[in-house]
Amino acid sequence: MSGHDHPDDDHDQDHGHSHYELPKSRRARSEFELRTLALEAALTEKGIVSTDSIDAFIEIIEQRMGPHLGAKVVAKSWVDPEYKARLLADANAAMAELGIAGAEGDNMRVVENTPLVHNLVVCTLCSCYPWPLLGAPPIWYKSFAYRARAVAEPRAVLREWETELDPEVEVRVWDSSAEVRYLVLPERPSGSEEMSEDDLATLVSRDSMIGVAKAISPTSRN
Amino acid sequence: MSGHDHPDDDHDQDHGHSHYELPKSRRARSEFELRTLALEAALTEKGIVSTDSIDAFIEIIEQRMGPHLGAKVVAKSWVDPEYKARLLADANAAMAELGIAGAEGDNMRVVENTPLVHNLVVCTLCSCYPWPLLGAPPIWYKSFAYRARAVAEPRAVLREWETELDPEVEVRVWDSSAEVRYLVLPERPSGSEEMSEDDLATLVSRDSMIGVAKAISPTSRN
Amino acid sequence: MEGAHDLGGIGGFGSVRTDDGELAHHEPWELRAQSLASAVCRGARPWIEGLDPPTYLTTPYYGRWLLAAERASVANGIVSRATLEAWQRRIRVGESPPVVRDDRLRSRQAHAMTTPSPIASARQPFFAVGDSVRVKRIYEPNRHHRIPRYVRGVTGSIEAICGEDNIAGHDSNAVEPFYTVRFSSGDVWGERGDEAPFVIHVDLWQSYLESAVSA
Amino acid sequence: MEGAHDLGGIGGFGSVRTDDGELAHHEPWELRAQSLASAVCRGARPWIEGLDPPTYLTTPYYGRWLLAAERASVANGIVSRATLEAWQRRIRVGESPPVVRDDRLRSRQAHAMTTPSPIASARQPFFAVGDSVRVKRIYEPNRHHRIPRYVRGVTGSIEAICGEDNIAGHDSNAVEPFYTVRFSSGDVWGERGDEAPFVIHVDLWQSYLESAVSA
Repeated sequence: MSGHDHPDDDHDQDHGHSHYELPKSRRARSEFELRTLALEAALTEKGIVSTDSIDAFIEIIEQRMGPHLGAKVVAKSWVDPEYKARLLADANAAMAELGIAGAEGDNMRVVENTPLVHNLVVCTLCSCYPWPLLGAPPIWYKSFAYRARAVAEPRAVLREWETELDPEVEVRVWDSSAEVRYLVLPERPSGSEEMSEDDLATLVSRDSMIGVAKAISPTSRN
Repeated sequence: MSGHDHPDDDHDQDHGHSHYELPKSRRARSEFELRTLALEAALTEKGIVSTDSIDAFIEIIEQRMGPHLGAKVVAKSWVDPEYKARLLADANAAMAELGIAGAEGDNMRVVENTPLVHNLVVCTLCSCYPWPLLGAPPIWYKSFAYRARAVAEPRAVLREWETELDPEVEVRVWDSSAEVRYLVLPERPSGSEEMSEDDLATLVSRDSMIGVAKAISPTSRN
Repeated sequence: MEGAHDLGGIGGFGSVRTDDGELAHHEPWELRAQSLASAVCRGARPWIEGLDPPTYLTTPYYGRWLLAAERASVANGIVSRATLEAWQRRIRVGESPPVVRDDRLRSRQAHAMTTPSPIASARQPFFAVGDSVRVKRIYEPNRHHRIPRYVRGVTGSIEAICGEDNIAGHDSNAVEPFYTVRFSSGDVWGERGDEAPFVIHVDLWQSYLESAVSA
Repeated sequence: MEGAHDLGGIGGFGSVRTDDGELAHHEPWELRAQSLASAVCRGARPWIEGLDPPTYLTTPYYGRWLLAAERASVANGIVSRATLEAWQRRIRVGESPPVVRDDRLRSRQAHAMTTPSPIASARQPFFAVGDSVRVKRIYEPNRHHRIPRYVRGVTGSIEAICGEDNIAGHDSNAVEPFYTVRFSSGDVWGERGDEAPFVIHVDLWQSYLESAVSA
């Protein structure tokens, strides 16, 4: 994102060019896009938002937040048992140790997978999701199908990811219906014993922190 | 309906004219209409239906069945206490006395309004309705709003018909979820004491036999 | 099915009464579509309930009958999708369905519409009038049944033994008693400030119910 | 609201996984719409849940954010419907929104996005961990709340005391403890042949719950 570092008037209109570049040659603006731009224009005029306040929202959720931060937390907890204990006891304090904080992650809880427990996170009523650790949710997480089925047939949903669980494993679904956001701490995969914390982080997929998948096996990757 | 009384071959095609006359000058065929006609054509070709079997369905539900028959049953029960007792005990037998029978009315139950009880009929899962006594259901009976609200806020629904009930009246809602169909026997209105059975039938509105309204008051009509 | 058809207690649909108060339908194709559905399947309910929720909620009433009739016709092998589409193209360019008179079909239709076929009395009902019963909780996203969500887990009492018939949702030859069950609105919707308590009756097959201790 | 947003256990939506597995969104307007919603109301949930069911189920995810943002903007008196429509006409003929830089707004947005604002600990929670609680049944077609239908009337146990916060659905200044409640799948969905028993946790405000005797 550009234009954030040079000084401006407080609310500086510049009609000469559009910050919001449309790939006009590729496609027409959809009805939703038209209406979004119209609302942006009206709210900008009123001084409620500015082009760069919207850009900041998008930059933060897309660039700063994201599964690389969730993976960092998970990898650290795999190599540091005391950090893991702090993460499970007070997720926000443990995130703060790594400088991770933000909207939709103010009240985090991390739930741990074990050989006998598998956790799965959903929001049936909307699509609540731990932005600071995972960024914006994937399209399937926001789908009606996931919201409908995750609380009713979790093992069938997991099978779509080829995630098969032993019969004795207890599936625990977390429906983020109020103000807490959930992250799954996946099991450290076998074969990863010699890996560094940074390398371990590459095994921690976004899907494994939602709970539809396990962490990536280093042997399957080779 | 024409063409039913002269002898035909068993399945006699006649492409020369269309029995299904479209008011072409008034409007275009809608997408649903086009697809209905296409399915009718395909099923007619296969000998599953015929133009006149469909016409018979429509003629019977629109012409033979209808609220005039429900009103006849209600009016008779108002003037004949023994008939009313039979109607409430075995509705189908009492209907048969008047020659009334048919699909979607095979298993009728009549429920009686009294000064302390008001009944309301709905089908939340589809739009089940006592065809032989009331014909095809009105559009509002099939609406999502009625199906959603009748079982949850019946008095609020009744107020849309300006049907106000005293607080001590018990509202009884009947959700026709299986194979029984319900008809409300409305209260005989005051001021109707001198009226003949035929005249009484004119007070029995369709809506009063569903339960959203009371029978028409003869004094309000004068 | 756990579909959008299960509407009891859903909000957001606005008022019930409309300007076309007395009308049963608007256009001549509507009852034709319903008639076609009745000709191609023993019961249209599963076919209509099986529509996906967005389709269900954006398709008008007789449009849902049409979709059910189309699907049942193809699924039951009565017409092929190709035949149907070929006829759609022909109708689209102005053709009309063939006009066919068939005394046998017409008589059969008239007979089905006007001849009572009452259900049998329940021979061995498990529950008696007055028994306290609780509606089972279920999850059946793909199988037809007739248990509205708003009474699941709710305790009521047997108000009447209706008879016995094919149970909705199971093998269609399995016959089972069904009952009218009486519920108190407070047990269904909780305490309310906006509506005085009332009574709701729902007709439910025997295997949807379990014995409950009287409250 | 008792709307289409309450999706737990609804069938007919097909499979979850799609080809665009990794994507968060498709088009650049989508996160802009979400950002606008966050600027015009304290919480977008009631505005999204208040969409009528057919609209909810036929509008894509970020389209619902846009509709919520439009409605909240107008309802909260931030922009008039006329202003909005005038801008829609201008955008429709090719104009773009004014490009405005505003350090104060940008900083405030960045601060809101990156600064933790944790909820308070529950000072006097009525329930303790392990308590048996039953979710109340309700009918609130017009008021925001967060009680999924699939747990209404179901008994579970307090798994955690989350803290206290404004309760969804009541005066927004009313603060109340909320809890993680643990349910057994059998108590929610009944006996199942297709899925082994599992555990469901739902976070619920205190006034949505009542004490239950342990089963």
